Amino acid sequence: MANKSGYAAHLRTYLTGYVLSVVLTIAAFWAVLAVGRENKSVLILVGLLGVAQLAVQLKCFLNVTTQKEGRDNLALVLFSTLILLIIVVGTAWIMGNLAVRMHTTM
Amino acid sequence: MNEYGWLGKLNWDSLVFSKLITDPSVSEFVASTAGSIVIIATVAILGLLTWFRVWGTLWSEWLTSTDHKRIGIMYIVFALVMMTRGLLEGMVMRAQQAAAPDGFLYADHFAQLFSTHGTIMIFFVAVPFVVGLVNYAMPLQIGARDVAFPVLNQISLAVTVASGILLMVSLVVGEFSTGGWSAYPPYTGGDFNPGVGPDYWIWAIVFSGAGTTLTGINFTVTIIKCRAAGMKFFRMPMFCWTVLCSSILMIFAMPPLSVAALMLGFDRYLDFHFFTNDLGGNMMNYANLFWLFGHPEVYLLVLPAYGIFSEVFSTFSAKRLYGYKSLVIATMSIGVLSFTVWLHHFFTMGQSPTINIVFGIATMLIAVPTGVKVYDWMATMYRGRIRFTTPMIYSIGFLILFVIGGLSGVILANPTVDFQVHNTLFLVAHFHNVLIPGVLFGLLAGYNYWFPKAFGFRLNDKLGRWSAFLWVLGFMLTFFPLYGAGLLGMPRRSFSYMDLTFKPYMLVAFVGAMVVLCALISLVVQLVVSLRDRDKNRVPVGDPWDGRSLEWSIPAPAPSYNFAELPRVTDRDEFTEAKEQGRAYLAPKVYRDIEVPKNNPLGFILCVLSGILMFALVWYIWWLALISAVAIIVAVIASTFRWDSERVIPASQVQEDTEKWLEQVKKSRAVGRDLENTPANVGYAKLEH
Amino acid sequence: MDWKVDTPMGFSQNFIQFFRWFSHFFPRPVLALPVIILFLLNANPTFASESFLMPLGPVAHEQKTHFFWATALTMVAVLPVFILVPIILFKYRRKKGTGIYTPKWEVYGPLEVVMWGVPFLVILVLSVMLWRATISLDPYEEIQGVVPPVKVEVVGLDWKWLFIYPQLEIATVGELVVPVHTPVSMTLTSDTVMQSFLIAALAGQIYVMPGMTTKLNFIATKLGKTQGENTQFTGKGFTDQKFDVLIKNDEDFQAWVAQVRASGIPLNEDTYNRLATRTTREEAHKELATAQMPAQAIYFTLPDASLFQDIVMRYHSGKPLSIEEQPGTEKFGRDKEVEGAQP
Amino acid sequence: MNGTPSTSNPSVNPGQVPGAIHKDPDMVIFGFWVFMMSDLIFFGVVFAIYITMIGATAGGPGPRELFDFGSLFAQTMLLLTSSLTVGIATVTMKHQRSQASFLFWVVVTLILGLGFLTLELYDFSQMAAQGGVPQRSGYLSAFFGLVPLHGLHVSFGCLWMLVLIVQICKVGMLDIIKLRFLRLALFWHFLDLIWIGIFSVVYFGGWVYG
Repeated sequence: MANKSGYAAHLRTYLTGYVLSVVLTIAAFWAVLAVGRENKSVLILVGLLGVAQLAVQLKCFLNVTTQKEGRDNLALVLFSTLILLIIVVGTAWIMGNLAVRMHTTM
Repeated sequence: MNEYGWLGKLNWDSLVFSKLITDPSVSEFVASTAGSIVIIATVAILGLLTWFRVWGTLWSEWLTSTDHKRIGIMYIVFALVMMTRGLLEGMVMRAQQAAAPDGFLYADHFAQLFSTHGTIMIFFVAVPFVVGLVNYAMPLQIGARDVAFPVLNQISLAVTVASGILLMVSLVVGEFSTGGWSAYPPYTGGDFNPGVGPDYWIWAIVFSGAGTTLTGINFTVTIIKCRAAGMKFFRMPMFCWTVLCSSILMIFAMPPLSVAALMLGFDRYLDFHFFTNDLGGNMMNYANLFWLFGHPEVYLLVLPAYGIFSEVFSTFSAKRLYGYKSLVIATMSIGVLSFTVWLHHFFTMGQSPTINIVFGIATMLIAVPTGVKVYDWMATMYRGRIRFTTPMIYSIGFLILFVIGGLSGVILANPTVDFQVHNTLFLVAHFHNVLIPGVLFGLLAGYNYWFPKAFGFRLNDKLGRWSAFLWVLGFMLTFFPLYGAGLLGMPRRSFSYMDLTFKPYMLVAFVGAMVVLCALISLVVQLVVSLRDRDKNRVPVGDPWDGRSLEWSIPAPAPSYNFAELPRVTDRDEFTEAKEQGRAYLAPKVYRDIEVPKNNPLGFILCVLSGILMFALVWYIWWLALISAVAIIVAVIASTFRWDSERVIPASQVQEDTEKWLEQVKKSRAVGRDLENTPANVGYAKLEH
Repeated sequence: MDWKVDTPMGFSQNFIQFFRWFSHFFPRPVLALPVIILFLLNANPTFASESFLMPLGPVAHEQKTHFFWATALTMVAVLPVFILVPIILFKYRRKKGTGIYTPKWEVYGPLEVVMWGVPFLVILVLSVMLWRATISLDPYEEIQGVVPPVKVEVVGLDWKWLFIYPQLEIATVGELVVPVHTPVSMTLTSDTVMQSFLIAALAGQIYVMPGMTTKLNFIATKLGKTQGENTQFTGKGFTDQKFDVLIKNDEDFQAWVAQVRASGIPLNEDTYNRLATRTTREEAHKELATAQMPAQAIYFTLPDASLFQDIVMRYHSGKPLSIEEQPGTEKFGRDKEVEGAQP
Repeated sequence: MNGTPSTSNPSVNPGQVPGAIHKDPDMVIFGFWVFMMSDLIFFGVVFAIYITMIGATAGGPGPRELFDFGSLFAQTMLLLTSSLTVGIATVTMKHQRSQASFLFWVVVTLILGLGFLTLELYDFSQMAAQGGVPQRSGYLSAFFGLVPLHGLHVSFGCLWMLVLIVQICKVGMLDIIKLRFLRLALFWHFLDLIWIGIFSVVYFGGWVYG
């Protein structure tokens, strides 16, 4: 435990996070530029890489953990994500549907 | 944007009075009267303050105070002032519709009335009243010394009040928006409404919205992190649960509103195309954003009122709250569900039936936990000993009337029916039915309930009950006819109508509005009479109602540090348990120094500066806007250079206060509930069971 | 409410006592108020026919039925409150109440089940109803009739509605005439701000927005006359934005079409621009109508069948529209007048 | 309040002080988290608007014409690296290394942040030169409603950092300043999280679908 809370260990956490983030970022850029805009499913890959990077940064930079002392933060982040998803997915669904239903005669 | 001079759009014609001179009509006369009232009242208040030489006290005790109790009281005073204006506007609108088709107002004037009425009642009456009561009562109920961030609390009040003042200014200079409280573009966009009206709306909403968000953060952190020792979540009074849920709604529901208002502002000021007709703008996005906020907002307001009702039913039935866990679950599920129903405000926009079905069913689902709450309150009274005090009359009125509002809500949740009654007076009747009995009655009940704690004396109960009856009656007379008129197809926001079928409904509604006016007057009379008789009705011991939660365990009015010794909680009805086990009114074992936050002028400074900023933005006075914006940043940065923000209340002072109070307790006679509203009640409750 | 209901609490013998106690809360004049209100509401017994409570077609009829069913079903959860609250208040009032007192009683399992269960069941049943009705009444769904539908293109203007019959090459303002037992298929848009189109006796409302089209389908099954309107506030002419809806049999409908063709003025660009300025129907009538047209309506012939498309596409040109080019703004009509284009 | 670092969690600094509730570090940090989540929703709503407006280019220039992925990559790296340096500064502070080394890492972060802003502004000016101004279309309005909003947050963070540097030079590492820095670090990391959303959704999403 002492090993995990030293200066070096903390630095290592940040460096690990950084290296992983850089790799994930480059992967995302590479994927888009290599595949191009013709194949829209590349966005799924970009999305997965983005989510992975979010997770890495939350863990390594923002120190969101499942440990007891960070439970409040974790609960907060999860709840916020839920609301965020409701809002963003709901909006995209509704407005997408409306766009289709309003321009069909054109 | 350089087409205006150094005073922007502002000139002599902006004054409401110059319109009366150029066009001496009844409508302009009414507008000028309103403007005059604002000016005269301002001058009168400033004059009185100077006359009684209370500026110093006002500054040091109130305007710079960081005490949550004082901030709460200031919020409530602000809300009551705004409520007076909002109600009077309601009366004028009722008079106009009762007089139709020969009304006395111009269409645009009527439109300003319904826009300000809605904006004020939601953002500057309901919200600050709720926030004020929460500010006062919640930290006391959880056994805390203050809210988590006292200066932030002050800032929230500051920007809310500044926005309210901006709305008052709009009565005198320029005109307000005519687009309703929801301000749908493109009608409120720059192309169709080039005046200053929508700008007034935008800035008032953005700033007060920011204040509300910060309040939500403050309350949430207070409840999660500042509870007294032993107060587990499931030992919190019901009111605190509802406040927690409501604060979470403030945090997550206000941003969509701010975004919507700001985007509308970008369209108007910088020629963006979020909601314009041309170049790919999409006004449907606005409706979507506005109601993403709008629906949670309703629960943001009504949940704390539910909390107050829970306290009131339990206290005045002298019984534990029935179904505590059910109520908690119901509250929390309402909180989450309220984020999943926003589309029901625009069922008729043309989306596919699947979407309407999903949101319709989600909407109806909210009726389940709400229904559970109603039954729980009934079960709380069941096998109790019910006292018909003022808060209780409000609560019973609420119980019956709110069920009707819920009924019309379930009806409106059906897209099929909504296609017919959307945008009609049926809808108006429904949301007033929810907001008046649901929110306002709760707030007035809370006002009567906690008043003795805040000021040390009881309000006159007889006048209070009269007031409550008048509210109930006035509400029913005003809004039940609107259900009928709505079903017959009368659109909302009609300043006139040719179909005389509606006339009798409007006449009854007008009578109702007059009763509501009487109710408002009776509130003032109650306050004045109670002030006059205050010496007879003092409750220094602090427990006038045989209360059940911690706020009743301290003197009235509460000391600035709230608790001489922070309590240790062992039960849900902590104070009742303490009284029964003889743990109440004990001296602390040891007195300690208490640190409280120092007074801080930041709130007041930000109030003034943000007021100026908003006014400058509304009138395109760019230099002034820039200066005040920079000044705001400088003021905030400067305040971070205050290293020493605490003030210590010495243990000796705490000891002296407490011993004096305990002495008083010993001298006082405990009274039974039959003498609750007599001078014999000094706030020392006799154990009756 | 009828207080003579015999409750399990042995309540009937206390009826008078209860009523006295209950009315004690209200001063005498208040008790007289219901009578006054009933009197007032009956003063004008002719109900307007523009409500879905007096439907002229199956869509509004189904909406009405649904309204009553939803109300009735919700009553299952609501009525207990109305009945039990006064009884509880009476029985457990502090001063003279006769009920027992259990200050610590706070939860009872079976009661919890009922409290959650009953509302849930009600909502469950209502949800099924809602589901079916919403799908069957989708305003976009064309109604299958014996004859093909009449197509009507609706344009919301400040402050009147323009009805274009593309198949018949006519257009009207202020009067919508539809043949009975024939489905009507509407496509709607707005050439100003957002509005909401409602013919209560025939179908529910639908929003109309510039640059976008919505749809509304209905069928009239009774001959008669009703009114339609805009329910979304749009400024000072808002309350005048109504129109008559006439439901005629085939013969009369054909006669009406002939009349419109005979007396209508051509709806060309110039006429349309004059119509689209901020005027009420009455003002527009004064400006455009001829003596052959009825007092409430303006009739047009339709030289260009793509008018509706043009109106929708106005907002999709990819070029910014100045205020002068957008109907419904203050400047749209005025500048034209200033230029002196009209004699 | 004692400034001893938490043992297991490098950015949260719990420690109770009776009496002075509003100085409880755990509470202050949690409060800031709540604020960030509110801000997250703010961003989320603007993201949602952007998504609905990807098609609304109204004949004006779109992502295909306007986006410069080279510059985007540079911005991303600058911001990501600044997230690392602000983290190193946090660790330096936690373990009570010298004030100079702490300040060094803060200044590096500030420079990286300013570099990011410079590149971003350059990008916007390039877009404007090709007619990509927010007044051109609903799509561009949405773009300029979102990306500069993030930029504004970064500017605010830079200002905050500047004020903190001044304060540290003036009064040294008071506990209250440490607490402020912890919040700034959280804020800075949070902005990097938002940036992940921006390059994935706004740039890549816009480019593929626009």
